[in-house]
Amino acid sequence: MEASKKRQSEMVQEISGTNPLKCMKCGKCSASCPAYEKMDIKPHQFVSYVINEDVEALAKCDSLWVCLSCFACVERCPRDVKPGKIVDAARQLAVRQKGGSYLVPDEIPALVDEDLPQQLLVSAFRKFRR
Amino acid sequence: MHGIGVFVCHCGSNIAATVDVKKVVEMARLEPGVVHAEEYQYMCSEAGQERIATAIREKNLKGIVVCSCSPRMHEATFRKCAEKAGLNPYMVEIANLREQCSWIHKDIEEGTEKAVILARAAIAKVSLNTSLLPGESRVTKRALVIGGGIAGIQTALDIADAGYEVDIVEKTPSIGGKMAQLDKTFPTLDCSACILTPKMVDAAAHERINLYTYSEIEKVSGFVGDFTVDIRKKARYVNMDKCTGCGVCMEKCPSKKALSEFNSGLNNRPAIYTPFAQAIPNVPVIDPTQCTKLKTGKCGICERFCQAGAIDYTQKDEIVTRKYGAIVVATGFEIIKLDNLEEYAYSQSKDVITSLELERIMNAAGPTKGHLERLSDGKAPKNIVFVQCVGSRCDESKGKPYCSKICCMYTAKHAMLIRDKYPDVNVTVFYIDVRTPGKNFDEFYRRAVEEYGVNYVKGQVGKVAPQPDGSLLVHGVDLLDGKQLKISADMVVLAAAVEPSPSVRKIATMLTASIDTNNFLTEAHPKLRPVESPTAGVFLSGICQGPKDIPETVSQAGAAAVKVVGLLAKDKLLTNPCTAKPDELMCNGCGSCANVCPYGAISYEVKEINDHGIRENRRVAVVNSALCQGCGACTVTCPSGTMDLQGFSNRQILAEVDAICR
Amino acid sequence: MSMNTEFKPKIVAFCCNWCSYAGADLAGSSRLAYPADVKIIRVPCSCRVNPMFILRAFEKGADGVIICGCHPGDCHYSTGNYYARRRMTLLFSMLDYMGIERGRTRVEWVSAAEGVKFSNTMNEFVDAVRTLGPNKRLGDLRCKD
Amino acid sequence: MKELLQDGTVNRVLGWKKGDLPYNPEPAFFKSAEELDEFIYDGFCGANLSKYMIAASALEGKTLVLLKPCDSYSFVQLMKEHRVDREKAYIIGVGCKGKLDIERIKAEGVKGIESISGAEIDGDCSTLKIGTIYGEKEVAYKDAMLERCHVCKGKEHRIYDELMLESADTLDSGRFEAVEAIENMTPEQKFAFFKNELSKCIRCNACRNVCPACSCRKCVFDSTKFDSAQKANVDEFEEKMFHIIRAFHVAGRCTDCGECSRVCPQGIPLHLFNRKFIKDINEYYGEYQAGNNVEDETPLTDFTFDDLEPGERR
Repeated sequence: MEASKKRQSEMVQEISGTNPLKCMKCGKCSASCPAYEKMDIKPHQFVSYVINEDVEALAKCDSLWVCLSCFACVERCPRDVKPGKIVDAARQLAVRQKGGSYLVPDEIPALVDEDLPQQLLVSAFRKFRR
Repeated sequence: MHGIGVFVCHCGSNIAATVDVKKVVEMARLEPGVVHAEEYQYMCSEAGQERIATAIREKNLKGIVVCSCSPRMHEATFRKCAEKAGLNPYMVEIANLREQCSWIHKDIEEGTEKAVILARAAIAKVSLNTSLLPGESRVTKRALVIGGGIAGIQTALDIADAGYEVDIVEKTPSIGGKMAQLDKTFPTLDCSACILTPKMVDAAAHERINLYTYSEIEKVSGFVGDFTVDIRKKARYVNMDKCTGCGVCMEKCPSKKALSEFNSGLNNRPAIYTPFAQAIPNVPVIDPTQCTKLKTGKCGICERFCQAGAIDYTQKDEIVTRKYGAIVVATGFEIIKLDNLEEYAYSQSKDVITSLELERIMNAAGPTKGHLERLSDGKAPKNIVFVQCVGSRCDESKGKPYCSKICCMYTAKHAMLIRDKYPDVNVTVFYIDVRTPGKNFDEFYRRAVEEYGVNYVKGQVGKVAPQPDGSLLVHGVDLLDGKQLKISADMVVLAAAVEPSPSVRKIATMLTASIDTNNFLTEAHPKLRPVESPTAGVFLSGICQGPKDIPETVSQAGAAAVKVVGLLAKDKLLTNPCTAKPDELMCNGCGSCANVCPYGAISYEVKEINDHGIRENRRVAVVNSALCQGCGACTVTCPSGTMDLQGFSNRQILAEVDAICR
Repeated sequence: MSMNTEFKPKIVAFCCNWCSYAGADLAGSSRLAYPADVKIIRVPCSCRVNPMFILRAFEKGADGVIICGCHPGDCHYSTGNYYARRRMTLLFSMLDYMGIERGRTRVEWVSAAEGVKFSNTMNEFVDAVRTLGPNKRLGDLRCKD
Repeated sequence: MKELLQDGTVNRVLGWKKGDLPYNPEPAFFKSAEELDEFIYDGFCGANLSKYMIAASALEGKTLVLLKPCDSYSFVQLMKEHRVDREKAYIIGVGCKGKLDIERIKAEGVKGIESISGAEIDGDCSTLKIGTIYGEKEVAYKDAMLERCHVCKGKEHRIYDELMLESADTLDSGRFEAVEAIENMTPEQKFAFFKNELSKCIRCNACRNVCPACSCRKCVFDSTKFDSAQKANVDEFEEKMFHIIRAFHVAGRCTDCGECSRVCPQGIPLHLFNRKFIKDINEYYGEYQAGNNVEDETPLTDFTFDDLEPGERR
């Protein structure tokens, strides 16, 4: 059990390519986050979950799906910790566990709205891809 | 060589734990030339040294090897010990059994085997050692201080008061530095100018201090005790002897578009200017990039109005060459550029300013005459947000990895002063940590919170967004309350990181003083020699060595001065005898050794050489051993091996190689 | 047990007194281990290292030679390591040209503060030399089969 | 030449003297007009006379020296190293139509040579007519040329007081082709190649003695300073390392005159060492020709802040 928790935490670090220990808890990520109000776990708290090897809680939280993947936090983080990448990695872990109940790529073009901003699409792909 | 003694130190258990010292002694005895070998608990102790001295005397040892810690640690100790016992100090070699053996190896067999080899190499080397006598070099009793800020001024004053001549070289037209730009100082809130200007006057009036303002270091050669420095005195276009400092020229100058460096570029100054009213020397300079006369040949107004006839458009840069015994670097700091931190909108809004700019705004001699107002529209701000750690404690892609150390305190000072003078202004400080180690520092910060009602919020600002109505929307977070904040401010003050003055890199290269990745000068030892550079005769004062506030800078300035005085008080210095030595018989006189010598220590003479009975005049290399520092560059460039390095001769090094590879 | 794990290479490291030797001391005081195969010779500057020393080491049975000096720009003698860099660039290129394995020679700039780098460098270098096995080629250069 | 010698402008002439065979003229000092009768300058006068000027610089009066275009580089390099005295030399730059290699002629299967014509400097130098005990044979001049002439640096003298005789262009192959070919070998092939070549070395020191850059009063290999003296016969160190160290010592100073390879009795292509250094220097630090002039900084006593690191490639 302990080992699998540790493994999950390592997976997040591996996928995200970040080192949560670099965080100095300045909160700039939370200050920058446009989705802050809707989040249950705030951006500056992500690193603690990884350090404390509680990725499970992170993978279950709403923030995972509230995050817009705008990467403002990644861009501005003074220590290059990239909370957005951490949440992205947690999301991938969650997605991997859930199994394949997602869109087939061929179905997508029909569903795309012309007026939709590109960035949203990319974010959506990042969030919902398998 | 016969008569070698080997002394193996246990260093308590530091060496003895992973090296079988008895075995090392046993093996050393088998080496050729070794007549004595022993081990002892602590060779560097008095009892240990006594053992060595006794053995040297009783067994008439010709050379000794001490197997102990690094030679960087105790080579000098054992050399002294040998000298006292009547052995030339350069007949001592150290085998580094601690740092380079016992401390890195866990296996005793492996450690012992390596220790035996290291001892063997040292024995092989010492058997080829020759007695060397250090030379003497004179000490020029004059010091150079580079930089005329508070660090440089204080160092110069202390050296001069101790009785030695000092020159200060300052690149701007006046001494005073950054401290002259400050309004008040923490934690006492006394006026910066009030405490600095008397020191500036003292320095200028001191009979043993000579100021070279508007001057830069051009070239440095020589070594401790005997540096030769070229100083470029930039053309002032004003004759310093004639100028009375009346200031009419500055009033009359029609070209007033240049940004005032002293006021952080917040207002303008004329082309002919002194940086500030209390400048020392009170002699203006003409900025050649701004002066119409110098650019187009037309104008000449200042010359016409100058009663003293001091204006001289034909002045040229002048190089003065001076000799010094010691050099102090006090080049200070600059505020970093904020290009990588665009989220704070520094370049987008005039009302986002740095703390140094606020310093000028609050100063009575500043661009707003001391009135707190917005630079965009001149209105009095109602909400001010301070942002801490701007570019400090950052990943290297964004800013500086270090803490700038002074920002927490000056921000508390600013917040307090504003609340004191304008009680209706709301002041919010976004901080990550408030760092206040220092006498009366935390008390000062607490007063800002408790007495002056400054609103401290833990959390970094994410973004500053200029609004169409001219206000600034600050996106922040209160991490303790778990709330995201959006504060409408009308002024944002950024505590931008400090960095060493960019000029220091060039100066460090000229001085061969080492510099770290952040361009701070490296000290000789971080704890025990904090004001000395590893380069002998070069000392450090102020922020050039690392971030520090005024009291720390002044103490370091005093410490550097004492070190300088200690050096200048000596009449002669002993020089390193490990210098290059040419063999005249072999020398081709080809010139390649002089080409690679960084000290100009090699010259060529035509000498009559007696080469096995054949007398002829030959051009041969001659080494000035006072200039030679013993790097050995010449020894390798010389194809015939004419040049050899005493103490590290070809044969000695080859003997070590052979012993290691045996 | 393969040959490589038993093979204990002889490695000679020339370290300049001001930076790399101090870096090695720091590795020691920080207890950063590296193989005992490495034996350090102290020289005042990397520019003191004569190609003769390197070839002599190989001749006497060294399996690898590494030269460590101050980082370019930080030389205690201001320019020594720049000369060393040119000399070693050419010498190592020549050895490579003669078919002597490139992995047996190395130059690394290690400052007095880089104990970790010193230790890592030595670990890497010893590994590389171990993989190459005992040095035979220089010895064999003039022996006809 | 005779006039200059007779009117006292020069005290002696440094040139080539007829040998005992048609193809082996040798360097010689001529002190009188009579002695000059034995003077010769033809296609076999490959010897670079500039090194003899070191000794001549110590003699009384001026020496008239004949330098081929490629020899003049060596002379300039020696001037740069303060080894020869320009004031003591009267330099006649002689033209060159390529110099011949008797080994190449022999390699063509020519044996029992009695006479050779067609090597005269004033001829057209296209065909050699060789009289042998087996009858007359013909060899194309070009095929008999030394390797160095095929990669000629050009027929312009770097220094002279007077020019004589015509030159002919002989450059017809790439200077670094052979070096590149070796560079492209596998480490095993490289090793095998050099092992084969160096195994022939008998340490006769001919290469060292002829080399204008190897002009040390005392060679390190004869000196006590490196523990390498008097061991030539017992310690194989010198023998193995000699050529590497020799090439290193002349790196940046070697003008690529090719004398080392010309004189090697074992036919070891020693220029391949020097030329490798020259190629590397050109590639890493910019084109450099030793002996071009006296002003240029020698590559190994120079540097730039952003030089390549060892092993790095541009």
